[in-house]
Amino acid sequence: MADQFPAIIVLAPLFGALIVGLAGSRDHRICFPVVLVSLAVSLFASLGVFLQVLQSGPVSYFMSGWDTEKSVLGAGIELRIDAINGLVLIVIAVVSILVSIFSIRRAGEETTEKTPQFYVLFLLLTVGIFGMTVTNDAFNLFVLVEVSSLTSYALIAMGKARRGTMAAFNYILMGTVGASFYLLGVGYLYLKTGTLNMGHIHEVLTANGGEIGRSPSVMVAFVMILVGLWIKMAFFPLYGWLPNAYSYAPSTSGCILAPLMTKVSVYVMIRVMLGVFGWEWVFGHLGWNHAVVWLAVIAILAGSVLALAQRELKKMLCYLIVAEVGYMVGGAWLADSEGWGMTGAIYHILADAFMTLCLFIAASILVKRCKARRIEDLGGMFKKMPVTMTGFIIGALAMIGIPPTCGFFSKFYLIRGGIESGHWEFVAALILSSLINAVLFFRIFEIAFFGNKPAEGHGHEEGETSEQGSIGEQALSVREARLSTLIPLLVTAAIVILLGVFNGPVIAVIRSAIEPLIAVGG
Amino acid sequence: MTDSVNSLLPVWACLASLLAVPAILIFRKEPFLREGATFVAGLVKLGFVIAIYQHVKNGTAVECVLIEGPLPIVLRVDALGMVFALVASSLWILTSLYAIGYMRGLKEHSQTRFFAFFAVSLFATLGVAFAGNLLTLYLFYEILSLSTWPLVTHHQDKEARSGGRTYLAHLLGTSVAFALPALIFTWVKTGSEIEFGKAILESGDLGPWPTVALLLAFCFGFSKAGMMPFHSWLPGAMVAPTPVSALLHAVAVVKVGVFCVIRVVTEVFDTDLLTQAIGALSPSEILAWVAAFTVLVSSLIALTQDNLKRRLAFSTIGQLSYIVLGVALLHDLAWRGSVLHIAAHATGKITLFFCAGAIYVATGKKYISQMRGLGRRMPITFTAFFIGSLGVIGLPPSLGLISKFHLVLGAANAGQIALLVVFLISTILNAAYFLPIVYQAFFPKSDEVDPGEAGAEKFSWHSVKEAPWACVVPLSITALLSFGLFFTSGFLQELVKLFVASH
Amino acid sequence: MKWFALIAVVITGSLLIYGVSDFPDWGDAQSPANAGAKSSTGEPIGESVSQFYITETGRLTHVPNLVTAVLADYRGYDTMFETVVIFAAGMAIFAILRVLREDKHTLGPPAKDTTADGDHGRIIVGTTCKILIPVIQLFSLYVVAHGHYSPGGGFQGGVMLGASFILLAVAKDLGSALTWFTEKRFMTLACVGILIYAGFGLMAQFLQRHFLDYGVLHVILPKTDEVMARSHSMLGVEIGVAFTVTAIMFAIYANLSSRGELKRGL
Amino acid sequence: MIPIFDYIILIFMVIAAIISLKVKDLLSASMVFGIYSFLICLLWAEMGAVDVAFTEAAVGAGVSAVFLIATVYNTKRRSSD
Amino acid sequence: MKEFFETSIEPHFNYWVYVILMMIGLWAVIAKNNLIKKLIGMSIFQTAIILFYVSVGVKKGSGIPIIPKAKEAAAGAGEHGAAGAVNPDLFANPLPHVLMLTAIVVGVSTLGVALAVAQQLFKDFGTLEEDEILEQIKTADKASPDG
Repeated sequence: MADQFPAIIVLAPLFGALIVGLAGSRDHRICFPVVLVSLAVSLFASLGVFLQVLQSGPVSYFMSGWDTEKSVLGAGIELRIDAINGLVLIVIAVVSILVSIFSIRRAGEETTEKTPQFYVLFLLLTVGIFGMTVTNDAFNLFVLVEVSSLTSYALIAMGKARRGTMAAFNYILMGTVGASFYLLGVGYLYLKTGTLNMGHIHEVLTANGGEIGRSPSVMVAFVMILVGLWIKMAFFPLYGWLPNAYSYAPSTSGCILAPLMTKVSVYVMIRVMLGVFGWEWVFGHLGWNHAVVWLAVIAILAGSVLALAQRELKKMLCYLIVAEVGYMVGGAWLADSEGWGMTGAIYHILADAFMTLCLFIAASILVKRCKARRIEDLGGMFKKMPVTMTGFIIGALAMIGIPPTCGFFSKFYLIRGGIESGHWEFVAALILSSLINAVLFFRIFEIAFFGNKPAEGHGHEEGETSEQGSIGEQALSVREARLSTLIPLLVTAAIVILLGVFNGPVIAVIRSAIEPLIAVGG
Repeated sequence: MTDSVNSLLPVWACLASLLAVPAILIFRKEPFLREGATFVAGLVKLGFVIAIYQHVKNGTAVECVLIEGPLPIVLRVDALGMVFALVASSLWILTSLYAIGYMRGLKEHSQTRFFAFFAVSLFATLGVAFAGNLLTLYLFYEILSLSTWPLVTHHQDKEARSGGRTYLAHLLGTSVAFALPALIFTWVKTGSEIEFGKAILESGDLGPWPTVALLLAFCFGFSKAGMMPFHSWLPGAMVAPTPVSALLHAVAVVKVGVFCVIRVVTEVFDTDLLTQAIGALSPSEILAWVAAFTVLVSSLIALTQDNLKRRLAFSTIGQLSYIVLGVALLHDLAWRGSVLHIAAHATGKITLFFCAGAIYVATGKKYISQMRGLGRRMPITFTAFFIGSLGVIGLPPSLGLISKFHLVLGAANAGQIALLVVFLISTILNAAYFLPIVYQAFFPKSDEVDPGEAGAEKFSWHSVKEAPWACVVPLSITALLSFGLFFTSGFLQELVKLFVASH
Repeated sequence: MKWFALIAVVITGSLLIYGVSDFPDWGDAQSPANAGAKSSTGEPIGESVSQFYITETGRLTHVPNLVTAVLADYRGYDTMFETVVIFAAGMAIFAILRVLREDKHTLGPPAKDTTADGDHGRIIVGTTCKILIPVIQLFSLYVVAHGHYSPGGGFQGGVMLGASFILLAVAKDLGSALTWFTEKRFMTLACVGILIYAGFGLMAQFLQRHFLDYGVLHVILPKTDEVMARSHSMLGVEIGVAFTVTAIMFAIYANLSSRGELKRGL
Repeated sequence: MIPIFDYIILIFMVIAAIISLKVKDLLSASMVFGIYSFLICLLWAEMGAVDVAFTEAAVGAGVSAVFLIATVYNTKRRSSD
Repeated sequence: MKEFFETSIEPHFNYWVYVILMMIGLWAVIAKNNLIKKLIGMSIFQTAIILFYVSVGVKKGSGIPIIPKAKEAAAGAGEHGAAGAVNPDLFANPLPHVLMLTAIVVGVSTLGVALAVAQQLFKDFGTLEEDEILEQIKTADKASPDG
């Protein structure tokens, strides 16, 4: 059983999707339990395989049994799990379970009788994301990228907002071009190395003093793969599809896509950088780290500033995602000799997934409950929806980087990387974006606390009887959200804090995983 | 170096007030139980602090590692933290008592929220006092900034909004922009070493200019200390209800700022680093002159303020810089004076704020020019005000005398005559902006005992009585405390000696 | 936009051409892709996957068509997800386009040429289709089943089978194609197809092997050894693929041509 | 293998691609796209990739073109570019 | 002339054409205004990549990657002497073909979904010209930012 875990992680949601597809349309009520059970199985398997990795190092699983004894390396498809993607897997499983709980009633309301299809797509999306994370085959990665992309196009276009449909169309074009670039890059690599297995490619590229690695087409391959992934993760100049797509999608879709898609793409980029090309090749031979870090700096600043210009809550969050992607890409490219930037970037993948989830769930509740799409509509929300706002605050504080949330610690390690590698512009950008985030979120808190137009002169009211206050202009009928949406919100908020407080062990795991990768390059 | 024992006591001392929050929320419909919870928590907290004191007075630090790892979270109580913890936890009880009287007297809204965040901010204050490394210090510092924001903006009106904005923009902005990079830089520079207990940055680690930059980044980053030019949040935060102002300006927030500065100067930098020469000055002297500038300018501004609370606010800015200045002198006696001044200023200033609040509750007056003759109607309040101002000016009989005496001696022994003069001038200024208030309150010219300007509402002096007992009792106690500590300051001095000896 | 496009095209194009400049010659049998990577001294680095496929497939799987063997066995995991992509596309189109309730906003029927002339043409087309469709379907089944020996397999056969239904819908109308091939049926068929595929993999797992390791299925398949079990299982998964592809191709067409109403098509 | 045959197909493919993007009538564009797919399918058969050619014939020249036509039929036939 | 052709053009001609096709597709995706045209461009873009992959797997003078039982024996006996061994140079590389089967299928799936979205857009906006759609969105933005 235990040796099948790597396959089960991916297969459990797949079978779940099939069951929902077969039986869901007969009775919508079976959808949710199936989703939950299959994701729980995935989570269990991820935890199991993660423990194996911690005990005995990276785990390989050869699909169809074509391992190196029976055949040559790369004949079959290999799944490979090390400590880093073990962590990412757990995050994906937890996030998707939380979102599925969030969607219990939401999905039905937002998808008008297409609930089973929604859940099929939802599960296939997780299949794609899990698959992208575990696979060690460059082409298989492409197929799974397409699984996740196709489902996310549909999840976005399912919404009723017509702007969401247009955004989905742009996303299809951009996403397809991105995936095609990736495919092309893999093709160039295949042409030069004759294999698709990531480990094998790395072996070929570094063999004999890295002579094959120095050829121009390998460089072009890297650029193509990188650009393809940058489109997928909405890195700065290529982010155009993201804000509208995520903000006008149905809230359940937005909640699963925003935390996972960009982060997993970043993970894939890191995996390609370290696992396929290798530290030495990327930072030693290519040596573009300065340019990319500058690009990341621009991404961070542009994302933050554009977020500042938004009047709609969800769009603002989407631009923050663009900034956060800049954090991660920049961190991964800092190339300080001890890999602190890389550590920070990987930790930020985990942290940002939960931060984003927290904010998106809270924002979805607010948008739905009080029809408050714009920030100005949030007046008096602290009074009306204290629990939701608590979740929102925790997510926001994590975004700003206030201890003890995880956002603080990831920033901490990223800044350390920036200092050690001498990229002061990156440090400055991180701090500036923290400040901008602070302005952004406190603008919201202020509105939520004071109401849109604060009362002239404070009221000394009759004790507790007028606890409701005179601040809100909204109808007082707005009440706290329902439990099925609050539970995931609060759990996420708790994770945001716990992940921050217990960053030590997580960082230790990440460090132990990336130290050998750095050492190989020297 | 002192010994240390492992104990969970610091954790409980911190948590005592945090655990009161659920109780406060549960009893939101029962004001008596709610405030009861606050009190119980306060007493429990004080009890824990005193229990820790039993260890600390023998020169043993109490330590508790909450989270291990490259970024550990550690609580560690030494003598310096103890002084601050004693001040904060004892004054919290009085402030709560006062808050009850004040809030009920004015029938304020959202009292539950008020008490809840009050408790949270005390949790954070003790956290800062007990922080065992820079990261923990920063963590609780930020929690404090955030948890006091709803208190500052309690009134939820326009004024509160702009005051709150200034407040957060300064505190959060500077801490993220200066303190955080400085913290991370220190962490990187020393290879993940941020524990307090010995100097984090040893001599030779940094050149003179980076030292200055780092020192100023820390000191401006912890802008709760109110050093110019990052001081303007303090007067802005005056929009808060008076108990909050008392808490902010006397106990928790500003003292946390100077406490952080003391920690940084004494624990982060080796003395050698701070005395490297840059031209004619050394890093510590640069800090000292920034502080001296703040002292003088803020005292002068205070003279011109008519709003009592604003005058108190500028006075606070000056007094805080005394403490910073004392620390920057890098002399044993001056350090002792600085730490003692935390306690001295806390008791004195809290009395003054309580009085200002009591006057407002009783009469609705905010401006000094309107208070002529009021002392005859509210004798207890104004007597307390007098005692409090003695403490802040540094006249006998008050703890302020002892602390200022040490500061001045320290300046003299350190050979900084110019700074000595600054101390003296500012003391005169202090007297100049406090004593006339008292004088006018008790000895008004007869024609001035008249209602305010034309058009103002009719105001009868004869109906004025003392504020409710819940206001008057605490301010009497703090006044007595300020007075009494002059005679019984022995235990504080012992602690301070321990602190100085450990460096 | 045009300028931006021009810049993007020029930059990408020149980059790609730059990469091309150091490609091995077209059709070189000894290129790394075809014969494995070699160092400058001619030492092979690792073994060549392609050569392994060509030389060993006959022995290991007993399937002459290498493409089918690689598709359904060596890279069977890929192919399963390829099927999942199709399935996802079908679900996606249903989710986006399908109109479940009568919606007032839908536009009227497309302007359709219903003159006698059109009807006249319809008879010829209809008759041709009546003859042609069974032939196509028969051939597509052959393609599916004979994928081991000749070009073809689940995808090609499935697409053709789906196309035959599309042809029926084009020739008569969508409604008559849907009378037999109802939405419920084709959606179920799509699920069943992947279920068959993944089921083969799962069976191997139950027999203590890795996912999709068909060799072990000789335990349950009668009269087979490891090699023949692979060959037979490949046929099984190809049938699964064909099911899904057939169903989804038709589903996509049905939704696209009727704007999701599934009433009348083109 | 006749290289010249290869080249002719390749050149025709480029021409077909350009035409299908230039024609303003979307129905014709779809048809030309079908022709393009058919050409590419010929090319692959000639390169020895029979399975790919077979698939492209069924998918590219057949189903894709039908999908395009179905959409064009349900929307607008004219395009501005 | 012939020599020039064989040394300079022939070795990479396929690759050049694939780049040209790909750029045509990319141009259309970015610059065309009509959404259907964009999708046709996208398909051309994808087929160009398929062309590239298939070109990679070509071996001059090789046959299709199907090894009939009889031929297998003959090939083995003729070239290597060891019975059953196959000369890999005689058969085209099957791996790119497999990969491209997948890519074709992915391409048609994407096209299908994209067309569905395009139809949905036509339902919402009544047009498939990008500039008109953006214009409508802009107008709606001014009226009310929701939806």
